Amino acid sequence: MSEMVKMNGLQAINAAMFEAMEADPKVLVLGEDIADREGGGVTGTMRGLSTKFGDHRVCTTPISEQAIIGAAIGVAINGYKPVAEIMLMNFTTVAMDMIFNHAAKLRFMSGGQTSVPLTIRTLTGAGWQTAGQHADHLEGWFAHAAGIKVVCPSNPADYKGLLLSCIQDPDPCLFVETGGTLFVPGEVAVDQGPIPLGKARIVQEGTDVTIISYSTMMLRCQAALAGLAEAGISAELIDLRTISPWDKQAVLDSAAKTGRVVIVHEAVRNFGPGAEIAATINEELYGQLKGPVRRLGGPYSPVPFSKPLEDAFLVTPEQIVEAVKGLMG
Amino acid sequence: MSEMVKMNGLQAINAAMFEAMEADPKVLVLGEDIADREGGGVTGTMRGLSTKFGDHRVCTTPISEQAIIGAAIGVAINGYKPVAEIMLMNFTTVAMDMIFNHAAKLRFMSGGQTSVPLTIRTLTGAGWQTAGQHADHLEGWFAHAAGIKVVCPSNPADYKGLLLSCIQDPDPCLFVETGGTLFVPGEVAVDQGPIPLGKARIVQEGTDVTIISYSTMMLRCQAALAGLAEAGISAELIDLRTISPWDKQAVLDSAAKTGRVVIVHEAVRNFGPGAEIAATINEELYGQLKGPVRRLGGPYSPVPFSKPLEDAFLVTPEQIVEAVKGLMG
Amino acid sequence: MADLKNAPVPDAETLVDIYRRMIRIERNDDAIRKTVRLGRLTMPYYSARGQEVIPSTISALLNKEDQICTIYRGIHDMVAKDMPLRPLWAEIAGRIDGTCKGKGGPMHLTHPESGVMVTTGVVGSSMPIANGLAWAAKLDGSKRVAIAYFGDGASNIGAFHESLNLASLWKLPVIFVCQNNGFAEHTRYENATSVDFISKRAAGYAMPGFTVDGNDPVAMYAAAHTAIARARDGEGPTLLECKTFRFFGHVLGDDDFYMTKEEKAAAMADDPLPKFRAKLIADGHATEDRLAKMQADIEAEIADAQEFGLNSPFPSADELRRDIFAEEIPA
Amino acid sequence: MADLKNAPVPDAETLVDIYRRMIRIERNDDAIRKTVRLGRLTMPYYSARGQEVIPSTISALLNKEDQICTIYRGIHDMVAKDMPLRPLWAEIAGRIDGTCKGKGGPMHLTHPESGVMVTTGVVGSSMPIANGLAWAAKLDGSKRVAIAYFGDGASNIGAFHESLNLASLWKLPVIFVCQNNGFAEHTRYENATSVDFISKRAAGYAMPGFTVDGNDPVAMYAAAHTAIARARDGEGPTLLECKTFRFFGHVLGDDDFYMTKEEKAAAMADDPLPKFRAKLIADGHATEDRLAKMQADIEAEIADAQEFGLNSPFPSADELRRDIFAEEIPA
Ligand SMILES: Cc1ncc(C[n+]2csc(CCOP(=O)(O)OP(=O)(O)O)c2C)c(N)n1
Ligand SMILES: Cc1ncc(C[n+]2csc(CCOP(=O)(O)OP(=O)(O)O)c2C)c(N)n1
Ligand SMILES: [Mg+2]
Ligand SMILES: [Mg+2]
Repeated sequence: MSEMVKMNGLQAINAAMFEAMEADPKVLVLGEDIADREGGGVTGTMRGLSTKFGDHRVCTTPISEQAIIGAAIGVAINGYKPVAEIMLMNFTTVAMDMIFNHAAKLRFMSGGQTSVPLTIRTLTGAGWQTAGQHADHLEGWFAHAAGIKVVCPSNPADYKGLLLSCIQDPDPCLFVETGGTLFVPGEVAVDQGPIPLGKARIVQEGTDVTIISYSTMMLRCQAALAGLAEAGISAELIDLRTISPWDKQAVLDSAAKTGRVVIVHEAVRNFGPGAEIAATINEELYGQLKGPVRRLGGPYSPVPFSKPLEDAFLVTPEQIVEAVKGLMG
Repeated sequence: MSEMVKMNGLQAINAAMFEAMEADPKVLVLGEDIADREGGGVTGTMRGLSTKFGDHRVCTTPISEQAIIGAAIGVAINGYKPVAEIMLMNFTTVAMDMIFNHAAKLRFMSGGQTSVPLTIRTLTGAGWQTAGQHADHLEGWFAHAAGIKVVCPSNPADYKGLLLSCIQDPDPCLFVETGGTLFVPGEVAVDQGPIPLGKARIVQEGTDVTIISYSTMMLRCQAALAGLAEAGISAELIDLRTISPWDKQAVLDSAAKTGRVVIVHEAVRNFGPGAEIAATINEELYGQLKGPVRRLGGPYSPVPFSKPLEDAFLVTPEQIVEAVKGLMG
Repeated sequence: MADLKNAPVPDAETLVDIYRRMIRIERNDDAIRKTVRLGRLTMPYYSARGQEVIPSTISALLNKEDQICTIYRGIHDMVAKDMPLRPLWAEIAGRIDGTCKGKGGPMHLTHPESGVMVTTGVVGSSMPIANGLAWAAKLDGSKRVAIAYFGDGASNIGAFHESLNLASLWKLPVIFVCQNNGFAEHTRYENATSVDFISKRAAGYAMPGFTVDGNDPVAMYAAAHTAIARARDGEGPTLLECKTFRFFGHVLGDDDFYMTKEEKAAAMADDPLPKFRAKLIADGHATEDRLAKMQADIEAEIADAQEFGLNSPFPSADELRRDIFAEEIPA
Repeated sequence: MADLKNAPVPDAETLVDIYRRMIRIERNDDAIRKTVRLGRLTMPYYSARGQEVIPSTISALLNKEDQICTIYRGIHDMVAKDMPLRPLWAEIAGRIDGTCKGKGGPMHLTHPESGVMVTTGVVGSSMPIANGLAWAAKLDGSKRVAIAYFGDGASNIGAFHESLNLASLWKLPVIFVCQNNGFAEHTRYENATSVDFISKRAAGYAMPGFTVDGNDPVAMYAAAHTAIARARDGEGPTLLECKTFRFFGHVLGDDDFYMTKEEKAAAMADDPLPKFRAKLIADGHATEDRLAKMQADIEAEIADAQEFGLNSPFPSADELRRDIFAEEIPA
């Protein structure tokens, strides 16, 4: 095993960017406030890049999300590998035409003549009292859109490895960073390389129940593990890591083994990503389950400002334990 | 029973608009090409309104979807009831910030002080060889967004009744018109009034299987009924009509009765609206079903141009019959 | 097109009224910053300290029923518009007595009674909605006007363009007020904006556009008066670019590394508030006593509001099912 | 800033080359319209008949490696850019030998070899992407330029604004070519656009902007030459508003009720094609024979392309799993 270093998600992203830009002169960065003059991005993840690689490769933009993604698409078609930042996931809405109608579709609509090796980094997540327009989890929308991959890391090693893969990927990837996971330190191999997209990670093996999650909710699932162990429940915890395409095989194998499934995400539960996973498990493993697939997600509500409401908006480890216990019957 | 007249969806929408504007001077219309000078909308559904109610109530706009929805929101907050047209559903992407971050959330974010009684009419659907940017079914996105209702009529009576309800509704509604249903004539009561939102319609009662659909796919489900009857299968067909909030009770009652469910929509199957319905049925009726809930939807692909590909993109009545037969075992 | 040459000059009482609004903004901002720093308010805070003149002068020209649509950096706009401070404080503290029951918070403060119709956290999004407010004013046959407040950075986003075009075309009674503080988060004006004066963009919509010193109440009065009069007279919208500076960076805690010490110091030295106060007294428009009394009253109002807000109860979790739609979402 | 006073005048061979492109566009458009009317092509068709001069003149000034981003009404732009007609016809017929294997169709024709990089069906969306094409040219250290084609209606959407600002700021080698045909679908220019000349908007981005007669090859040449030279010299973008007219309405089958008979007749009478042909001959730049031969060759090319396209096989359903991503989606 290679040497490990401790870093948080911010540092892992920064490390991935340095490596990717060093390895491939075609890798570019653009977004609001991302040059060093502006601090290397609001969370500092791009810090040092413009100084090292120059203002022509690391470009601070106006607040013009359509122009950002448009420029990234055009440059990508010409063989560059832009990493574009949309500061927060809610602001993908102003660039949605560029992302959905263009980036995701140009390969198909051109019959494979053009491709858009674009990585869109964006940040989201409740818990910071930023209220209704700064914290939504919209990965389900993008997963419903053919032609764009959706990647949701939960820990520093994945932040690094998955970002490297997104950048190398020949197709558009949405890379979702979350306030709940970015600041949490973890062990990362010094030589951490790309982690394949579309592959889930079994965080803990178990035999009684499969818990499926990603992003910040992974941490809450992990926090629930002790309570489950205490109750004598052997839980298998899966970090999806990629939402689209998601790792059906890993999920079905685990669900077939345990017979019980709880899916947990921060996105609103209604018509959320968990529905696809639940529907697929039910369809593929009909008759083999020991109970209904349970989904925990955000209530049908915008993200509230008030702290107690925001707390109530988020699924808690206790609720996860409860849901699992409910299944054990 | 009241007198019936034959009309198609276009005429039904037009009739609803005339009635709504006559009944309530607060009802306004805005969108591209919608005044009579421009032909009353690309499909002519707004024809006659500007002549009758004046250019101050029926306003043709520039091609500025953000400005259209923004103006509609602002006027709605002040007590008007705008009916805004986004010509095609794919163009909702350029207005997505206004729709999702604002129209849908202002009531909540203002603690109920303001409301946005806005109806957004839009058109979509494959089958016209308009290719990748003019035919997507994105109702699943909006159903995942708290604060906006999503209405998907499939026949002239519903076009009229549901549009009347959307206009009267105190909250934003997305009213989805489809090329596959708009031109099909049907019987509409001369005094057809509002049809409640959130209520499904049982189109045909049956005991062996529940087929759930909406919009254009309803017609294909209806086309499948003969084949099913021939095969001796008693199918219950449900038209959801409203996707969000959807009629859980009607669906669960029917599914509990038949024990078998097939969900059919034109939207891409992956992470599509059918997933929520399937997941919910599985969760609520665990152990009571006679087979897995099946979902038929668009493949994970942009809408293709070429006719044979476009045909292959759409679920056929034959595939519906097949899916049901598969469930009958 | 309109010009500012013959614009009226504010009289003494108007000037004092502008000052009153400014000091109410500043005292309130100071109290919020202190409370945030003490950890008794847990919100992200975008102080507008330094930008007081703009909304204070505009609000002195507005009626209660005139409406504004503002942004995350907008509490000064609301206070200027005479929004009561008790529900404001309860809101930023996330309490049930807040204007929005604690659901919206500082970035979405709303108070229709004061004409504060929408507060948005999305850059540029105040403008399309303000058009709708103005459209309603026109349909109502009223003389009401709508104000869209936004920043210099927001002038580069698509919504700006669509909104100005539509407003001009429909001759809407709306004033687009760009509070140009020279920075968008950490990005300097010239690194994001291709034109030297945002007001030049107005010509692209056949709309009058003015660049004014947003820290000078007399210059602001001339421009705002002209724009508001135009709007009330049915002549349509105006773009006002008001040059100013923000003293506390983008968000509280931001360390200002992206500007030089000198420019910051120069801006702070040019603080419009003490300057205007001194001028009011020097010109004989108000006595030291009157202004001191005014300030004391305002401080008492703020102390009361703070007390009220921080002691109001939190909303219950049921509120997550309310105000999504008119009808409550079933549990 | 640039002006057109000293712009060069096209020589005889250039004029003939512009004409060749125009007649190739027109003959091809005619063939498409006939084939659609016969029901042998089933696509929605947005004819650009009448707008030939604009891309023909521009393309006469472009190199093969220069890139364009165009729109649903863009087949004239592609034909002008020397896109081969066989794969074009196969594409609009939805066949596997089409440039896009039949997947994109007329609104998304793409042919990188000819520099046709993106064709979009969303109004305004050519501009942001063209910026990226130009950015790549700059990063490559090449002298390549990018053209963004769009309509007058598109100048009112947000993407226009964001794109022009960014292009000016980054001094991108892009030319924004607005083909102002006076209508957006059925909406007249003045009912959607607040300013009399779209080119006036350029000033809002410190960018040169010109309004030219888009039906006059000499005027077009002066403007296009100036803009392209500026771009190649690293001086940044230009906005060209080219006034023209579309003879077959918005989409084939549209009945033109939204314009007066007189204006339509006047525009048709002013058809740039026969006018330019007559002038070439009158000025002694080309003989009647040469132009007739040219036209015959083009007609033969079109007949061959049509034959090829309509006889190419349809793609198989497997194509729905290809080109979503680089790797095929498993069945
Ligand atoms: C569409 C969008 N993009 C990005 C952001 C993040 N953001 C918040 S404030 C801000 C800077 C805005 O600057 P300006 O318009 O000048 O207003 P100021 O903050 O200076 O008052 C940015 C980029 C946002 N809120 N919305
Ligand atoms: C964002 C968006 N809104 C609406 C439409 C529908 N639409 C297609 S073409 C068109 C008119 C465009 O007019 P203009 O830009 O002048 O180009 P022209 O068709 O005249 O060449 C409209 C409204 C669209 N394609 N995209
Ligand atoms: Mg600013
Ligand atoms: Mg046009």
